[in-house]
Amino acid sequence: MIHDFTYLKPGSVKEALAMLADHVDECKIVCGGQSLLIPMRQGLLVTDYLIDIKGLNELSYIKYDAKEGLKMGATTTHRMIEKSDVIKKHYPVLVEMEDRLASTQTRNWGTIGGNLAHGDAAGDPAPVLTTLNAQVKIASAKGERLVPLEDFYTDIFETVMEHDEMIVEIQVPPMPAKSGVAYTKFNLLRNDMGVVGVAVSVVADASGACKDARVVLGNAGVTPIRAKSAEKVLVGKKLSDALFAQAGEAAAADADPVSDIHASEEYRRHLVKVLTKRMAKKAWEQASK
Amino acid sequence: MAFKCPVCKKQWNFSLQVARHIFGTGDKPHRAWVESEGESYADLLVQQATSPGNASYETVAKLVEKAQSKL
Amino acid sequence: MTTTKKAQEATAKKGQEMTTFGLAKEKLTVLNTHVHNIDGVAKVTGRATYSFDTKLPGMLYGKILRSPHAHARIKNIDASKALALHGVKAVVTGKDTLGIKQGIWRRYQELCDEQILPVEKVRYIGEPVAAVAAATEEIAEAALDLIEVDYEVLPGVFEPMEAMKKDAPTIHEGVERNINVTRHIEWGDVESGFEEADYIREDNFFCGGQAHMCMETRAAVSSYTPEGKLTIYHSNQSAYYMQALMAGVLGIREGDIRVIAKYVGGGFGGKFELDGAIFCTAILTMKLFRPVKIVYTREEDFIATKRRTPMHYWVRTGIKKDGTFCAREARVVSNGGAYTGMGATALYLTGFFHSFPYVWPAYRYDGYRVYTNTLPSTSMRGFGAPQAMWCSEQQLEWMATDLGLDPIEMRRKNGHYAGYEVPGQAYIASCGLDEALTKTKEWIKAKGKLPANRAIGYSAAGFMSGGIFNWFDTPYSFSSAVVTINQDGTVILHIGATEIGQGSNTTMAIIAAETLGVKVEDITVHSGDTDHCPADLGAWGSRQTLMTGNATKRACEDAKRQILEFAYAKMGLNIVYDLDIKDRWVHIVARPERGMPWEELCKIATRGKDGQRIIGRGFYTPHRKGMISPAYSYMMQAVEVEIDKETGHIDLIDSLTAHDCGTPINHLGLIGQLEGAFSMAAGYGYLEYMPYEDGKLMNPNLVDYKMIRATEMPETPIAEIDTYEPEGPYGAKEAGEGLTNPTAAAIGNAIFHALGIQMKECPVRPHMIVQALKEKEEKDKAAKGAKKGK
Amino acid sequence: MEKRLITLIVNEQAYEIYVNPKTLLVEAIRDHVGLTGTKRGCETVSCGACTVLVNDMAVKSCSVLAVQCDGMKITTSEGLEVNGKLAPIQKAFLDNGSYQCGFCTSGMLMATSGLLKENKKPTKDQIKESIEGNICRCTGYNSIVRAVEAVARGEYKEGSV
Repeated sequence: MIHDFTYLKPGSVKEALAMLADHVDECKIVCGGQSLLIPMRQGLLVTDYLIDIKGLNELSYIKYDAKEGLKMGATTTHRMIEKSDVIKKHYPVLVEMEDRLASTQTRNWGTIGGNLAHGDAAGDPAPVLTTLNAQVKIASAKGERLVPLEDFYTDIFETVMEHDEMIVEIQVPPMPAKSGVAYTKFNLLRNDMGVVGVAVSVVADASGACKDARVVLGNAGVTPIRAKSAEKVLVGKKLSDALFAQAGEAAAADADPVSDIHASEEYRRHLVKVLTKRMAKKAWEQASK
Repeated sequence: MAFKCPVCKKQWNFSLQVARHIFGTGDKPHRAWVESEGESYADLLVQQATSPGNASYETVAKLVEKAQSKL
Repeated sequence: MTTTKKAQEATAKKGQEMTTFGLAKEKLTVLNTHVHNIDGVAKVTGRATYSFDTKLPGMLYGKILRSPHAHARIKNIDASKALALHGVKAVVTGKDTLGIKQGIWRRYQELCDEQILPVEKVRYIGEPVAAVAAATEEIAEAALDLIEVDYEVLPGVFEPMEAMKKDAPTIHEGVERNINVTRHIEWGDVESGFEEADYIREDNFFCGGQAHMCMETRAAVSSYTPEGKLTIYHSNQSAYYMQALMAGVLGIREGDIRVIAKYVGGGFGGKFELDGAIFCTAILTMKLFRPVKIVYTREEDFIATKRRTPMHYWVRTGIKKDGTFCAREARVVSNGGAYTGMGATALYLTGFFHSFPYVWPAYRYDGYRVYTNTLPSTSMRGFGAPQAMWCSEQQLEWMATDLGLDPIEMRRKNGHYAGYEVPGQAYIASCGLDEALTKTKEWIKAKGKLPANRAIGYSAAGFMSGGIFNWFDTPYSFSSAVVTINQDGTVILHIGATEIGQGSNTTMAIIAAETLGVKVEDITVHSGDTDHCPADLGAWGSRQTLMTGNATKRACEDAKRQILEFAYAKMGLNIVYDLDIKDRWVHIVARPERGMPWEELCKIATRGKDGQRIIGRGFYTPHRKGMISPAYSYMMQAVEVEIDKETGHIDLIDSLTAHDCGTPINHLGLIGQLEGAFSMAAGYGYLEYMPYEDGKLMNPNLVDYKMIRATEMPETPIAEIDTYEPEGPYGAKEAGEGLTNPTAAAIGNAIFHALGIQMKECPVRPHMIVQALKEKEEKDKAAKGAKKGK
Repeated sequence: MEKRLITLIVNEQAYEIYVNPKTLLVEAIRDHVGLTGTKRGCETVSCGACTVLVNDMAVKSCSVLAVQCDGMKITTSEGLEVNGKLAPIQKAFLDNGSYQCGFCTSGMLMATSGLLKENKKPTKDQIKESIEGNICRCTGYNSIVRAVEAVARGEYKEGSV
């Protein structure tokens, strides 16, 4: 049973931020609510005020320009991203990721802002966006700030956001030349939560060596993890299957997964190893095209 | 020769078959007879369930053979 | 080409000609034609109302307080705080009941061991302890937190091997070593059988539990009125069982209870025993004289209903070099959970079907069902046979491979055939196994060479068409039907069968229309209402097509005979002429053009009977049909599987279902049942598992309990194999449940052929494949090393 | 708790209802509007039995607050048929036996209707993906996929019976 709450429906971002400021500690924000309503129904999450920003169309947009890159409003639905031509053109990995994110119904109603703010370690967008060097724009009545997604998560379901702040925009820089990104997750059902997920981005230099690499693991720790030692394996080298495999080993060591009924810690590490190897290869093939 | 069940007097060609019948029936009179012969019915059953081979059945078969003369 | 199209053409091709009992050819006009489910429109327009949707005036909402302990004595229950809560109308506990230990085994009282609201102690986590009725569901739920239960927590035991140990806690007083029931089957001389064998192999297997996961969770609305009548809307598989069992536990007459199960959201073997919803709503309404509704949450449905029986299998098999079967010995220890349920039958049937579908000169089975402090295990689609096939069909595949034999031909060589008698157990009157093997072989051949990490696995199986035992001890016939002919030619059919989605109402309408010679749209079927329908044991063990089908056919033949008497009189025929009715046309068989319309005859007959409507009655109870069932279906399941060697991920690529269901009656229903069985059975093979920790189910929700979804489902072409089953209506027998049996084993065999690893635990989960491959590599390395050493 | 007056336009009829803000859309449809074709099979947004169209988009009505849908257009399985004329998808479900117990059927109908609204000629994979959020324990899904394929092939005319 959901506990009673007072429902607030702001007409604008400004109004929403004011409401947030008024009720700082005793309020929650709902947008698509695809994640939020489940713990509320289980009685695990109780709040006095619920601020519904689903209706804030001013935050529902996808913009792209070659210099600035991609800007997505917080209330942009997963489905909009999945179906966006401009994203398909410049960040196909985001479309692939969305295509395997939960069900059509959930993507129709759920939003990118809500997903990132919820902070489930098994979420799909965070690892991918982190490899893309994405930043989130956070706003409160006091003002706005930009936080790299990489620094956004502090603990399980915990972010750097103060209780009077909310995500208003996600910013993704343009893809560098000769770069590639790949993401996949391991699960038993095609669109199920990942037992683990791995996103890899690489950039090749003129000489055909790997100039930059980012390896981010989903559900292999309490937050998305950057597998820095795996990145070290890749950066500065002409990549080969041997190195991809080595990167996999390194990522498995970087991972800090739990054991649960779906997979033991050992098996999760094994999966991280295999998926990192595969995604590094896939990303590199794109980059060296 | 034929072997009779000491309890219900049903008849088989092998004492082992009588033993299997006793476990197969497993009702109070049959249990009681096994106990009266100084064996624990439950112990024999569990042994039979958890270890390969026919040890328990053979134990009871021997009891059946012993009992034949008295029938 | 889609399955439907294929079958439609097949239907047309067949030309509806068949022989009954070797007598004159009978023309069939309705059977196995493309008929919609008669309740289809109600279902696709959202009009069908389930117990879940039922609302009665002044209805209260109930909730059940459940035990947090796996094993505990109930010392005291204080509900005063809950009763003080505004809106709470009543709280009941075991003390408010007659405390009758009930069960479906009414002929064997010692197996009736379950109090739905226990008085003394709880035996599994989730067992009902008290029930609340309140103005709203929310208040009822709030009240649960206010009920204070004083437990004396007892040590629990969760694994059968542990539960049989000397020092294990006693779960049911007086049950030594927690052994609930044992079952034994034996024929032939097993010892000398093994002596003749060239190759003997022993394996240990484990098969896990599985949740029925009916889309409609357990739901009941009970209403007791001052007239002393209790009406219950309940989601179940057998309205009559519920009526009879409730009469027993409430101490009132069956006839004073009306159970209605019009639309039921699935059953799969889990809904023909009493559950907390029906029992608690009844107790509450009899106290309050107001309707009470209880709907289980999905979590309650997982932790507090019942499940497929987990089994430890030990199998020893002996065969000759040429593949001839010599002897088999199998031993099963099953985790019975806290109560018997239908588990005793599952224990017998798993042993019986473990011999299927083969001729074993010598066979021995010993089954032991052990109580534990876990969710009770019971019947589930396949009734113990899926576990049996998982072990049998894999071991046989391994043995054939070891001996370098063609596994399909080995199966054929030893397969059942029409006329075979399973010694002392069953008589096989019809058997399509041989053709199923051929169809499978052709399909595999057509597939040609497969990509790496892909392989086809297959498994044979057989199943029953309804059980013969009357352990329920009912004085009624197993199935009954009453057919009423109206003066305008419309027909009303009353059957006690329960329509749970399998399409039995439609099947019976088809049988009635065929027999009377009218159209399906002329028939109105009433079922699943104990006030208006004759008793029938219900929808389980694949019994309705054969048993209710026979009752329906006989009822219609009875009515037809009565009505044709008037046709003879009216048409002034020489009595040597045979009359028949087809497509609403009453005619001379030899001169079809000579006749009269059905509607006209119905009017005449009704007048001729002094205004009485023509009523036909039919009954069926199997007699002298062996120990198990009157008829057996046969099937082969082939599955093409792709495995990711690195991750262990399993993908179902394609499949072939070859199924012998006798004469198909309800064509759409048949395809639906076979495809549905595949999805449930494949899920059992690689997805659906129920992990317990100290008696607590760890995945009691649909996020963590995985089952096949549309994207995991492969193509499921069906090769229909039509045989003629003399005991079945128009030669029909089981279809739909049996196919749950072979599929998991087929997946296991596919994994074996793809990777050369032998999976002995079901379901196969990815990490097991990774582990098995690792072990295999190490073994192979060691072997190589040894060679080098030489 | 202060109730709110909201308007749901369900199957082209406006319903003004007072709801507690925590009321889920599925509860509003079943208990307040009184249409019980829309079912519930879980508490975890997993089974899809509660799928309806919100502004022509398939949504799980157990994962949405009724107040969030104030003034929106809701379509349930009861709204597919017009004056006794079944919608193509309903007819296709009948012909293909795409239902058995029928409990998931409303959700399946609405999920596939949502697909067909945005894509008249979906591929088999797109059809499967459109219902992967819906569980059916009876049919094994393939008959449902066949039904949608038949509609996509144009085998059914709008408003055919």
